[in-house]
Amino acid sequence: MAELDTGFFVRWLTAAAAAVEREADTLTELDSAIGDADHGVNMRRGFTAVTAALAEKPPASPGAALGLAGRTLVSKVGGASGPLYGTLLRRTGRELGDAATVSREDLARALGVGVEAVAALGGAAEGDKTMLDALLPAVRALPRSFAAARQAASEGAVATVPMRARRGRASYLGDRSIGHEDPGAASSLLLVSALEQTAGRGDG
Amino acid sequence: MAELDTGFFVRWLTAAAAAVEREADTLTELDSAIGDADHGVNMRRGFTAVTAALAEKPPASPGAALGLAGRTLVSKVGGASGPLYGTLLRRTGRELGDAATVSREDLARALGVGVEAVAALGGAAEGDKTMLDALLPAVRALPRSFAAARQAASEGAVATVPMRARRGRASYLGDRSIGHEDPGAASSLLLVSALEQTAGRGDG
Amino acid sequence: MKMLINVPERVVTDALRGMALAHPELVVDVENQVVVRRDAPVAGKVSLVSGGGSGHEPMHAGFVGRGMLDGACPGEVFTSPVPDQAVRAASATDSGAGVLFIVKNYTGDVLNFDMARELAEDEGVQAARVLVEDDVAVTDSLYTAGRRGTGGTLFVEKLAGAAAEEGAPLERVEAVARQVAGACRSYGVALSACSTPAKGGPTFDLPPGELELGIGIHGEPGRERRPMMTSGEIAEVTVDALLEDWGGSPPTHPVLALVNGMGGTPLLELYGFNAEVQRVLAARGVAVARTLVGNYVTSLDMAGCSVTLCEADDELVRLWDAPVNTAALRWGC
Amino acid sequence: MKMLINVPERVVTDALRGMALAHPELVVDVENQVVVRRDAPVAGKVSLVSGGGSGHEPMHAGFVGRGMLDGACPGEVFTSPVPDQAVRAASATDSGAGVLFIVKNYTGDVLNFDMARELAEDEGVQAARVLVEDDVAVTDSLYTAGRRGTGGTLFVEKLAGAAAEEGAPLERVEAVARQVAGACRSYGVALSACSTPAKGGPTFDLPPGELELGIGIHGEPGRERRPMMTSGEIAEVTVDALLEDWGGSPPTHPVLALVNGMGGTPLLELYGFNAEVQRVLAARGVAVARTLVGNYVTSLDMAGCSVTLCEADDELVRLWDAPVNTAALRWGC
Ligand SMILES: Nc1ncnc2c1ncn2[C@@H]1O[C@H](COP(=O)(O)OP(=O)(O)O)[C@@H](O)[C@H]1O
Ligand SMILES: Nc1ncnc2c1ncn2[C@@H]1O[C@H](COP(=O)(O)OP(=O)(O)O)[C@@H](O)[C@H]1O
Ligand SMILES: [Mg+2]
Ligand SMILES: [Mg+2]
Ligand SMILES: [Mg+2]
Ligand SMILES: [Mg+2]
Repeated sequence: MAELDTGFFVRWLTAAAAAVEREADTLTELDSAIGDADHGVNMRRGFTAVTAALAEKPPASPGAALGLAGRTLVSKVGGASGPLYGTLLRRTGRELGDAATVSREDLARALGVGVEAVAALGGAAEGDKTMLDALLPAVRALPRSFAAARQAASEGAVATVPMRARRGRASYLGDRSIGHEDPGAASSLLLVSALEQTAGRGDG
Repeated sequence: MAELDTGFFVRWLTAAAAAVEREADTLTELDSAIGDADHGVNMRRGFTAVTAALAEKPPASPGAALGLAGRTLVSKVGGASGPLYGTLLRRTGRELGDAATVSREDLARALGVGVEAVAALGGAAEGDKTMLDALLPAVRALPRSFAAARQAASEGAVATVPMRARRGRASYLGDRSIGHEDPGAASSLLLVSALEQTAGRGDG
Repeated sequence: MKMLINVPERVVTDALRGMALAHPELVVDVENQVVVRRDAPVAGKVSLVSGGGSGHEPMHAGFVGRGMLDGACPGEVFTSPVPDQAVRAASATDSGAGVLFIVKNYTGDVLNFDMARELAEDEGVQAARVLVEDDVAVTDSLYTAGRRGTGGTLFVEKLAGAAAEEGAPLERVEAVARQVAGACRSYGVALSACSTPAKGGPTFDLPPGELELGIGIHGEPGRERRPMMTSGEIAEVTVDALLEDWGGSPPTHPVLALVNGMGGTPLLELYGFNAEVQRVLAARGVAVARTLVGNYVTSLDMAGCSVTLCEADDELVRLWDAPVNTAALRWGC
Repeated sequence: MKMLINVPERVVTDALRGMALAHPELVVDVENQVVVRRDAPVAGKVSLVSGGGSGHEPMHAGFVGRGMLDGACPGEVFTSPVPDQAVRAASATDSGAGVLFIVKNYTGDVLNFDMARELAEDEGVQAARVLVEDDVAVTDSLYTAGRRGTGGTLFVEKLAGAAAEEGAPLERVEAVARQVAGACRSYGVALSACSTPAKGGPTFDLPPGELELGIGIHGEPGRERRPMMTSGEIAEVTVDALLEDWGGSPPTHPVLALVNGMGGTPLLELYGFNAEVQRVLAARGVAVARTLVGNYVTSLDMAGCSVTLCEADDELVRLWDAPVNTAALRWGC
């Protein structure tokens, strides 16, 4: 299997930014049902800044690319998703160290650490109707294939629909949070889909 | 022709109050198109108080009945219509003096003075799209018959529709006041109709 | 239209009860709808009394207190008060130095306050009157009821109030009020109609993509409708309407600026609008001495804004800075 | 939904520009979205810094000034600020006596301020944090993000601000803030949803004949919908929700009461609602020491209200009465 180089990570983050840009209104719409109607705007602001940062200071390694993206999200997004996605990417990047290329398995392991950091920071667990419900299954499936990860994220996002939210803003709604897809799970699916898409273009 | 006694005037004012109560929403609706949506509420507040005042201190003469009604309107209505209708009734009542009964001709003469006082107070003339456009024709026709007065008031009120307002709130709209009936002309018609109705019941 | 009320008929008296409970420094006569300073009458001081229809809160009752009004008489919603109310407010606050009625130029206000003035003088109160007619949207004074009194009222009440607080006699307070009334110009824009409790819904229809220029403060529609504009464009139209009325050339003295919300527009937007207003004023060469941003002269829940400019010499700026201590405007004390 | 804005992305920076122009007594860093007192850092004084998503104006930037906050960091609309903003506000106002971050309990606010606190301490700033979680509508703290911070924030900022202004050291200011946070309870009701600039329309659907009980201040829907009620009925539901949380028996000390508008409800209605709230409080045996009525902790143009009660011993009442001089709250100076 091909190793993933810095270019791959830059292309992944760029594809993620494009997906967020395209789906921003949908994310905001989802957040409007059970949150405060800003998730799409937040993600767009963050990923626009990520693209700019990557162009301005091209990173030297996969870990550096994720670190830069994570720091940028922390300093541009705010809200719950800023620190959470920021932590996800920073922590994953730190795990990758400064290796010039990494394998899919390396990435799966590092992402596992990143996702655990998100869980620790936000105090949420699987089933709480958050981004974790898409991220955790995706990370578990990633060792199999990029497609499996995307598939798992997709199922995870759909599975949030019948859940009752226990963390984040949606939790204030109690039972009324049931019946809506979690916006963070939806944006996580975008990131994982972008990963599959980038890999499918010949790097995975 | 029968002379009009105090009872007639009390019945007239009571019938007017009932008509205002019935049509309050319509008057407010008219005022909403070219004013500030309160004419029905104002008139209802005023005439409810008039009915109460007449019951509490039964007047001793036609002039006293109108005087009491006029003072009540001034102290309860506010807005433009309060002082204007209040002046109309007070001034008319003063003209009638303390005669125990008056003829239709006496009433027409006295109302003429009352309506002139309204014109002087508000600085409006016929054609300015105000209550005067119903009141002035009605007073001119009253010497002929109560029915003629009502007819004239009705035509006068309808005639305000194509007018451009030059006094009162509607004047701020300029040409956009065209095409709407003046609320004050509509309420004046109610008063004149109540007069005809009261007379028809056997006193006119 | 849902409202936080009990019944429409009691909206004003309910509000006065609630105001009394929040402001022990005011004496509120709920039944007669009169609000006066607790320390009134203030010995030797000219009293300022204003009033008008309710629905413009905090104006006028929120401007009662040291350095501004001595008394206010709120009428029913958008209905000028009856003469009795104004007479009571005058009698309760007159120290013998006389009373100045500050009247917004609406047919109803003028008629009722004129009656009040006569009645007050019958009671031995020396009473003067100043008319506020600052709304430049009413261009055709001959064929209308004349210019409406809107945001300029705040400046007349504040500046004349400061003069009165300093002990100026009635003629001087009246002169200041008249000077200020002459120095003020206002222009308002609505993004939505307001809903009155009596009507229970919007007082006019404003389609989604349009705004209404040159509105008054009584929920009455304005003179012109335009497709929706940006905050910057609205600032341009507004400032230019004001300056045109100054005769094309900017005022000689710096201005006091009021960037006022009509009630339903968030403060976040009003501050942003202020940035645009100040940008346009600067571009047109108008110096700004002081700026006040907020909901002061409102039209219930109407979304929109108005701008009032008051050309102010050093003395007027000094009077603006003078202490004021009311429910809605408070500084220096 | 029409708004008085240029483009949604610039709403907050436009507002900050406009605020700077209206308030020369504040230093506004528009680019970095930080507002601080002009005289900051005040020698020897503990600094109070707060912030949160924009859309709640005048909170927090309107509470910056003598006797209240030293700095504020407004995030995007309904989005908590990023750590950098809070760090900047802390650094700019720290006199060496330390900084207290006042944080409303929302996941985003907590996470970003926690990061900020770490970063500030790295820079050598002694930083403490107090959490405001006063919203009794959130009953099930175990299975939620915990109680939201709403109207109680005003009391924490005012009372801790007064203590800091008097020269209390960080531990004491923090203790006051914690006491106040524990003594506050809030409950909110929406008659309409608010519209965010980004969404351009209402954040939830509320049918004509219904209201939403137990709302937050971020345009998020509440926990329960009911047919529309009168002002008096809403006051009963609200006060009873608050008192139930006190354990059924009324607070021992008198309360400070905030009768707060969500932004789109006219002041006229808020005062009327206050009358009802005070009636219910009296009927339930709750003594009220002070009352504040107005739009202070808002949710853009949302129509509705919230009530916050803060149980206050003599010392807290004294701190409430202490001078405060900010854009939105001003007395005694
Ligand atoms: N404690 C948490 N742990 C994990 N994810 C969370 C947590 N709280 C919120 N989220 C995620 O964040 C998303 C909301 O992000 P966003 O709307 O940008 O922030 P905010 O809620 O501050 O407005 C939610 O849909 C959820 O997936
Ligand atoms: N100057 C005037 N002269 C005569 N009638 C007037 C004048 N101004 C207003 N009106 C009448 O008053 C009516 C409005 O009354 P109302 O709505 O109760 O008072 P307001 O205009 O103060 O709200 C108008 O429809 C008009 O007929
Ligand atoms: Mg959100
Ligand atoms: Mg009217
Ligand atoms: Mg009226
Ligand atoms: Mg948010």
